[in-house]
Amino acid sequence: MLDVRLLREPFQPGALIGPFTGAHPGLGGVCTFVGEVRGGGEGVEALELSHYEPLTLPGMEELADRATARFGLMGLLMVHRVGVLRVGEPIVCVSAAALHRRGAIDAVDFCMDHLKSAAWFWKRERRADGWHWIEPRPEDHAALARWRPA
Amino acid sequence: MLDVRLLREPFQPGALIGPFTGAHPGLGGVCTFVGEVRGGGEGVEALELSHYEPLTLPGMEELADRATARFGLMGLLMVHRVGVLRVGEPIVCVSAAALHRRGAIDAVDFCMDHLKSAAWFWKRERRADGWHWIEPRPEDHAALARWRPA
Amino acid sequence: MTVRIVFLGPLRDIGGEVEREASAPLDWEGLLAAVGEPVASHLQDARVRVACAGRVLADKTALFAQEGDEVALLPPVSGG
Amino acid sequence: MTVRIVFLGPLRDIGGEVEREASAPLDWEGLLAAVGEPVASHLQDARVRVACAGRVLADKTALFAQEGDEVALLPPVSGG
Repeated sequence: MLDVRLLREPFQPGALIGPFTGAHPGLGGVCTFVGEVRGGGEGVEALELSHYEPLTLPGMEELADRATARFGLMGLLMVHRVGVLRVGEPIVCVSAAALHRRGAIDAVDFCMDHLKSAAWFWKRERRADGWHWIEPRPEDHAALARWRPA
Repeated sequence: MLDVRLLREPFQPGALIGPFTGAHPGLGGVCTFVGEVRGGGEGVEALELSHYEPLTLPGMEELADRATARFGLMGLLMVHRVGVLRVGEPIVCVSAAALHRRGAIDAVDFCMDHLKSAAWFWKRERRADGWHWIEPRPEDHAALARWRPA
Repeated sequence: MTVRIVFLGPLRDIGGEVEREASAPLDWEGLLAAVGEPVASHLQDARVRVACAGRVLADKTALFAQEGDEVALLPPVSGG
Repeated sequence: MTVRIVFLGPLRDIGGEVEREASAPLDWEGLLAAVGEPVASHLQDARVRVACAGRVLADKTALFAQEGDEVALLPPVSGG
């Protein structure tokens, strides 16, 4: 089961992962990553994620297809928020079901690296002094490069 | 929050992960792996996991401490079943909360590799022709070796 | 005025607009002229991509937008 | 009869027992004699570890179990 969604409203990862796992009887393992808007010390009050309708969801669907083929997945759930998010709200949830843990864990790692710095999203943070656009960190680009053929 | 458990009865990972995630406000990401008893083509009817009381839980606690320090985790949940399990029942659940996805994903990978072939569990499967003891596969040992200092 | 130019992410702030229209057909030079400075300078950055009619161009300087096409200006992304 | 020997995992099937008692003190040679064949042969396998009083021995041939100690025979593990 391939379930790729772009959501404009807050979501509860748990409400998606339960049914997703249940949809794959016979699986060996499910790996899930949930990213949330970090709060606390960094002074972030809110996050805005914008996207480009004609590219963003099709790009996520293509990424999901590639991950499914590359890691031999039984199923993949990929959900990404857009709009204004408050601290503590989930931004992204990727869950991969496979016969063995290796494929499930690697698929989540692969999808997150690509969603972070190779998917059509633009992120800005509101701090006390206003909005600031965020670019991927150098380590995000390095993480992405791991998946390229040598 | 460090939550390490050895369970003799079936458990629902979702019921543990929700409260675990909620216990870490300000987190950036949570990675979770759930392993289940594989069914289907392999003819497995049941799985029995045995352990050695004086070593198994203390070993898991030490592993959790090492993972927390190594990956800078905010929290780690590590739950492992023992006893007789039926197809589809969760065997293991590891969930790591961190500021960044890298630490959370790597910590789950690290803990699973160690639980699989360096923790005090013995596994056997019941197939149509009786019980069979399972040893880690060569790829499990290779996976474990990745974490050793070069 | 039949090509729509869409500004994404930080280019929205830099250009001070979300979208604008330009005459078809629109090529690379026409695009640079239509968006003006400082956006035109940013478009020279190799990390800024351009999509036309829903497809990202391998070579943005080969842009040739037809009547009704949407041209998207895509700065470096950051998701997840 | 005051050292308890505990058989784990497949050694339970190989030894045909879950545990047995032996006289204290119990050293490596005493252990091999107490468990008999075929378990004694398996204990020679480097992958089979021995714990005494809740601690895994770095060198199992240095075993020296005292009265009341539990000696565990630990074959290769498989969890998760």
